[in-house]
Amino acid sequence: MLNRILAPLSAAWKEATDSQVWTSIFRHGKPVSNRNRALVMMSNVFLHLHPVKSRKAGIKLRYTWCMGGITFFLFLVLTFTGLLLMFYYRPTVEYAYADIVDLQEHVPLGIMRELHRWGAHAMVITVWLHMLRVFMTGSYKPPREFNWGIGVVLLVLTLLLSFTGYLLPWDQLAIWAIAVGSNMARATPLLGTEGPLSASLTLGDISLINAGNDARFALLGARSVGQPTLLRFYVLHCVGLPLVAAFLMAVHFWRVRKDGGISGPM
Amino acid sequence: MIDLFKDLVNWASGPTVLFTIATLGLLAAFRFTQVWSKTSAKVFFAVLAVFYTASMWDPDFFLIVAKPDNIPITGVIFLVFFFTWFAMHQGIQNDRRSAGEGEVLEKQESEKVWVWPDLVYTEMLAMVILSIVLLVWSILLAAPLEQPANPADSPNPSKAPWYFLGLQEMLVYFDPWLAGVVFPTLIIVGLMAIPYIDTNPKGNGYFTFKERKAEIVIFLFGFLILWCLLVVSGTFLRGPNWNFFGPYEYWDVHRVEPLLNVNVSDFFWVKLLGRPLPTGGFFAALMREWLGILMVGAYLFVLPVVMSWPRDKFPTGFKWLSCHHYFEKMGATRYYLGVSLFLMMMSLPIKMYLRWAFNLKYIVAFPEIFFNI
Amino acid sequence: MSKVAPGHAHNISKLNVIFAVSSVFLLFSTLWMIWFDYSREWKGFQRQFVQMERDLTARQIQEAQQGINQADLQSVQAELQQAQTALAAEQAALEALEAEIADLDTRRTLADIREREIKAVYDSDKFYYEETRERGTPLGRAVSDDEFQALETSFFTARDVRVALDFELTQKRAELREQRSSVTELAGRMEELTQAVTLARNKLDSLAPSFPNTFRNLPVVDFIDPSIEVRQVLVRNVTEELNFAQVPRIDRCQTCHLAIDNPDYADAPQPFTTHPNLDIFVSRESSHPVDDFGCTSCHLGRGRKLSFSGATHTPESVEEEHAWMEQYGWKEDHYWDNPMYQANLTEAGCIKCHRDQVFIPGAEQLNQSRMTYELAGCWGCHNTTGYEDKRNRGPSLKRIAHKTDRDFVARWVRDPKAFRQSTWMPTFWNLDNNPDSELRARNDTEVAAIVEYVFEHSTDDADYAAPPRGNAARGEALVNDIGCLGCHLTDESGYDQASIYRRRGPALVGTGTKLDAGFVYEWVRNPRHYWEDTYMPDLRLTDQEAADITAWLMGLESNGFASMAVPQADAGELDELTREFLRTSLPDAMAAERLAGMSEREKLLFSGEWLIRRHGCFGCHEIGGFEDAQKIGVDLSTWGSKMVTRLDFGYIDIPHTRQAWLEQKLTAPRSYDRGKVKAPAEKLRMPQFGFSDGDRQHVVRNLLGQVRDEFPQEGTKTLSAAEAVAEQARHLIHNYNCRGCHLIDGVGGGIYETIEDTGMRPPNLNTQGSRTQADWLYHFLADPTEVRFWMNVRMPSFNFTNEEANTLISGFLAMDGAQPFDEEQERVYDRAELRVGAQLLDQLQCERCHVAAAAGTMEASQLAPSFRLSGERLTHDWIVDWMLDPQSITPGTQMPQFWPTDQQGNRLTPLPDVLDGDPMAQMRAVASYLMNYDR
Amino acid sequence: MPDPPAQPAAPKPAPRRAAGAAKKVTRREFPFLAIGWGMFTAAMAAGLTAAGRFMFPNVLTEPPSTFTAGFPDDFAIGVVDTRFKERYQVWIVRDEEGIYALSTICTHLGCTPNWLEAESKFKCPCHGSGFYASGINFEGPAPRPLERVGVSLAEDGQVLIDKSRLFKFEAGQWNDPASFLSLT
Repeated sequence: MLNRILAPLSAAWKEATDSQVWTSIFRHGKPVSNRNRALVMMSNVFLHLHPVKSRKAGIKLRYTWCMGGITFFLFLVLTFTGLLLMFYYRPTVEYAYADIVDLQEHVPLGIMRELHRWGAHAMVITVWLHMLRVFMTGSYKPPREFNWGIGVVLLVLTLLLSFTGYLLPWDQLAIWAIAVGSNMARATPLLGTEGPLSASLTLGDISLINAGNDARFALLGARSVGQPTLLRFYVLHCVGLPLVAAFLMAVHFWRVRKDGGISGPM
Repeated sequence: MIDLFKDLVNWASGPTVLFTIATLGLLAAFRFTQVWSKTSAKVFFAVLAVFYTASMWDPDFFLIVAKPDNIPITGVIFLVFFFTWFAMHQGIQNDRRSAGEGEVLEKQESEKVWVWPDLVYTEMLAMVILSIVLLVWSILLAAPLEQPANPADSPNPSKAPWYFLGLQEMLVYFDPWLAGVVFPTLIIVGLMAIPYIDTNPKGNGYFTFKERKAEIVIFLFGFLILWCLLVVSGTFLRGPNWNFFGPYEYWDVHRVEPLLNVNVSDFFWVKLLGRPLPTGGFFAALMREWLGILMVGAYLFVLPVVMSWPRDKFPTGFKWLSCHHYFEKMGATRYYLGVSLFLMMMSLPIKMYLRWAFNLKYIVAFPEIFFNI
Repeated sequence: MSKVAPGHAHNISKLNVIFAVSSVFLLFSTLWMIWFDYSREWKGFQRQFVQMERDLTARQIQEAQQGINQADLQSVQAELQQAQTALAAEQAALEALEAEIADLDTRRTLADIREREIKAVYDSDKFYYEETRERGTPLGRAVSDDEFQALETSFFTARDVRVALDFELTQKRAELREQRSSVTELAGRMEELTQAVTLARNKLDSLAPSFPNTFRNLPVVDFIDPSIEVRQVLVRNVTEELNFAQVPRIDRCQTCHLAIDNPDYADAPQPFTTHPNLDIFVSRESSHPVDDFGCTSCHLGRGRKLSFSGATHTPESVEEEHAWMEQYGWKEDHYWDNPMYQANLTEAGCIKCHRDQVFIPGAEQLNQSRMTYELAGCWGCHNTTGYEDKRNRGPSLKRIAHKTDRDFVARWVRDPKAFRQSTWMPTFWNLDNNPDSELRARNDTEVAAIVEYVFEHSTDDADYAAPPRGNAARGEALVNDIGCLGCHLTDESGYDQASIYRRRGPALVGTGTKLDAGFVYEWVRNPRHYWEDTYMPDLRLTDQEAADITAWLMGLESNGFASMAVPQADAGELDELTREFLRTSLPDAMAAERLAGMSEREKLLFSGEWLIRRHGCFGCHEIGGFEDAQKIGVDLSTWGSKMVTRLDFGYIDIPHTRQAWLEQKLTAPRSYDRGKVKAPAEKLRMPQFGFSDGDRQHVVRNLLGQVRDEFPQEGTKTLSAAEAVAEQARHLIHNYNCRGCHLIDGVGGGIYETIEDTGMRPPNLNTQGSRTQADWLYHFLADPTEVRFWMNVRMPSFNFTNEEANTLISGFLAMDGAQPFDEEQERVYDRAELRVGAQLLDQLQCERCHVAAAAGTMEASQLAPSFRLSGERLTHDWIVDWMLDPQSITPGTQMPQFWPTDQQGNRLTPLPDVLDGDPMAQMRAVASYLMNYDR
Repeated sequence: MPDPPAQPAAPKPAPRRAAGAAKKVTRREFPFLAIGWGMFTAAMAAGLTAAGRFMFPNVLTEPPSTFTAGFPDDFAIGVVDTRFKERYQVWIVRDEEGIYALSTICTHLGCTPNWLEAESKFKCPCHGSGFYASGINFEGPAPRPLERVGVSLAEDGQVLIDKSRLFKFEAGQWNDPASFLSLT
């Protein structure tokens, strides 16, 4: 009786998958044969991130813990939820806090904010664990030194992304976390007003490094955390850093493949 | 009985005690590798879980740990412990295998297999599970939102985001320019430099411990103790006025700690010679800080050279200081770079112990030009 | 040429050339971009200003150098020398003292460190001690009682040691300071003498063209600490209206107007000229500090723009416009609705905050503008805020039949200016859209209809009796002397140059041809009998005087006007008119039928009523049957904010700005109908006022100021209690035209231009509130008595109501901040003081001028009111103030200052022996004596 | 036919320079290439500098940094005036010699200390730094005394505070006349 139902369905499916539309999209048949398995990997722009065949140990979870994959997945989730939040959040001193409250209270699926925030914390953790795995399996050794360097830069970018995002709700937690963080920039040697040796940089009676142009000013865009800072962090968080991170991730994935795929004993 | 246990835990989580126990514990674990077995892991996690859930009944503990932004740190504790154990466990098993006559696990399974569907499938499952975790976490726990920002009213304590609390904890011991700018840059540069300093070809692509003991010990000490432990203690154990509070203590704003930190120059001039600090121009300042400058200079510039001497040059008690074989293996530039980075890293625990032992504030103090170490 | 290597598509060497050339242009355009962003118009002005500052400071140094009197400097230097040598003598003692201080200092620092250490532990243990005592549970550390006690004592002893050392140290230091005090004090004085020079010299150095000063303003590096930078004011409470969004105002005008608040640049060329009267505007202590008001709140324009034409400056004249075009590349900014007021119209900006003030002290131009707008009667047809509850502008027509005859009214209404050039009455006919060349007959018919209606609805009680015979010559003399010229002109040449207050009443020209003799006689004796709420006062004329004046007035004929043709109604036009008005409510057939049934007179009355409703005559005149008619004009309360796109420029070629449209409208109101085909009902109805240039500018200034902006409460002027009382009094002063004769708040005195002899002019009412006693003033206003007997001008009786009089008196008191009514009665005088007063009076020979009756050859300006009146008229304090400084109260008075002040400001006395030479006591004695003169 | 699956190239320690002799740069082409690349890098450098300059705003819409705080005799000797702390973040203190004004920004990490009248000291809630009324730090992690702000006499005799000028004790700037108003 079952196949009386299934038969027309599978016929319809066969009909559909032979149509010109389908075949123009998918260059491969059902990936049951080895040839199709190879084709499916190579013809799909996303899947061709992975090689067609790879060392068995390298695929096992117990080796890679899938930390890199999870971090990348979280990055995609954050980009998606972040984009949605941008439809409701206005980065101005008057509206920022109110918009966050609105997201909590009445914006449909306002939970996007929670997803974004916890996703961000999760991504920071998984990035550290990814570093731990790469170090413990010695995968930074040649020929993968450069890729390890790219990885460290990506780690810093993740922390910066999280740091700039932290200010956007514009509540006490946010402004004082950033105030403490940015006050450290004031102490940069040579470039911060309260850094060592910066007082010696003078020209005539003009002190070259002052509160109006030092490293902290470049970070905040003003002398104290205020509207310019909120805007500057908003632009960095939503556009500046994600683009750079995405760009470096592309390089990172590319170098994983070019330096010999997942590391394994020689 | 419970109070006794609580007092014990409060005492044990003091910055000095916690740091020492953790460091010694880690070094012991490296020494007696059987600690990394499955059973001991199970026991350790059971104890940790019981301690954690039991402590939830203490209102003060719950108040701090259950703060929405502190949940990820509980996650950090469990995840970091688990994955460190997991890596070390596999490493030691591989060591046992290669010690015998077999090969490391990764060598045995080095044949090529189809990626589709295996890897892609596991990745999709990972994504699904992660989505579940995220969704449940978001449903159960609302994102924090305190009062609107008020630049005039600073909360007590005001903390940086949790992943920077390691740096903020360092601020207690070092001046902002060191703790906030120089050390973070060194961490980043140091991390990137690891592949170029570590010339040991072995251990590439498989878990091991025996073949890369020095690198793992240094890295894990830096990562677990100097980063994760400081993050955890900065989040849970640092309260108002950045005073230390045990996990079961109420964050009382009025608590006063005797802060009588003294500089090396104070020690030498005031305590030793009973004379006030020399004041006046540049040379007076140099005269004031001569001892501190000497100590720092020796530590940073003289010590690396001394460490490169062969073992026989050292008196019996200090044999461990010699890193001559590294000097040979790595070549001069790599050696000096590596050792000075290592010394910079070790300056943090050293400064911590100096602070706890002698209430030392600055070794070298030139407040006029904001240059204090 | 194109040698393409095999296996290549292009000739690489050619590409290299292209690459080289394009890279050069790339670099050039990038640098050009940086330069383009850097070179801004306002930077030129700032560099110019730095140069001017240098010259000014150099000049100030010169002046400061001359300013130092060398003698003082020498003496101080000498003293300093001596003090230094004296000090050098006990050098040894000083050194010992200094050594002792150094030792004390060390011991003190050590004690301080010791105290700090114990205090830290003490504070901490105090916390734990409290915890253990209160909560019993030892948190961290248990601290027992005696342990804490011991700690406390050790802490307090350590503190004692440090405090003792502290005390001793401050003693010693004070002693040292004492030793050196003479030297430091002299050095301070010398420094003070030369301070002006040193300050100016430092300023000059900071402006000197050194490398750091040029480096800091170079492109790219001018973020470090530039001296050439944008200067702006962030104004919170005077917001900017961005169409339903109130935005805090940011004005960057000071970026070019750098010396706007610096008095040294009063005569510098624009844009560096100082702002006029800094006591009212811009400076920190003025009532409009720039930090709280900015610039565009009064001047309008675009505060945020930094270019000359971007800020929408408005040229005052065509020549200035051309000058600006060529100098600054000025062009009218089409995309900004509120361009800056013209410089001379800026006071229009005051209205939006001072909305409910009829007289704004300090805004002379605006006060005149608001008065011109009122006298012209614009508010009769156009509703305007601030002009709501006004009495009708024109005389009432309800009893016109007795005042004048039909022919005169017809000719007058047809062309008022022909009869009296300075009249405010506008012309309705022979304008752009109803020129006599085409519509003479229709215009005459309309006039005839209106006159018919008005006379029909005028009351018809008995005519006036003929007046007694009067002597015209004496009449003319009377008019010129007793004060009629305060409100009326007699010769109309250059009438708009005369004081605005003298154009309040109609010019006394051609009254013979206009008025009925009997009416004039009755009107001059008691104007209210004809029109009860007229402001024309009663000059208490005797019958003979009234007759003389009537005779003179009736003698004034204007024959040219009398000989003009009287407009007659034309039957055909009248039918046309009546049918037109009938058709507004009836279909053609019925209208024609109704028309046929109407008599000639009915047609005149019917169309007359419609014409009055169309032309809006009831806006200014009270006409029977139109008591509750609505004003025909559009509301002008917010005309200043009207969108330029809403103005119909028609076929007139003028710049599309609000001001230009208004000036054209006032010059030729109906010119916007030119070239348009309109039915009579649709034609523009605004009459031709024939404004002179000055009057037109006044109306423009007032209308441009009527804007819609609302500011938050703290941005607008809120009257204090005293100011509110003064404001009510000012309303009365304005309505009754007191400024026609008197000077109030330093403004007015219209009649002064007709009286050369200053002594004969009505008094200046400055400090009137504190000058006279309230009771005396009340009775004087009700029934004026003679104070200055030698004057011809008479104080008229205005028949103030009780409430009006009190408002006036409390208003004058509020203006001077004086206390009302009370303190005169209970002042007690002792006889000795009065005797001294009398003696002083004789010695100073006061009564040579203060005489009771005219004495021989004295000039009018030398005469002064007799002392008999001062007892119940003046107040004691005012007499003292008057004697202190007469010129400050009445500038130009002949009253000498008996007690002058010397350069340092202390008071001298001509009679040192009296009351042991104390000038104030002497003045008080004189004042007391005067207060009891007649007792 | 898609080319065969890419074999992971055996990882060679250092990639050798590509085979085949590179075309030697002829004497004729060198100037163009030199100019080309020279100008191009200069243009890129100028562009980046301009972008860097972009990040430093010329105008900051901050409230005015100077304000008048009443007449000298409104301040009693020996009293720390906290009326201006909320709005201007400044304490004004008068002692025997004259008036000086302290910025309320804690020198440790920028928090805002409070004036404790009872203990006559400034106490920072963030990390417990303590300062005397003179601004000198005596307890807690604060490395330096509180900074003084510019104080002078305005033309109208009022005390004029200029917050844009800061004076540090440890740099000896407290004897700069602009850092205090002497009223001896």
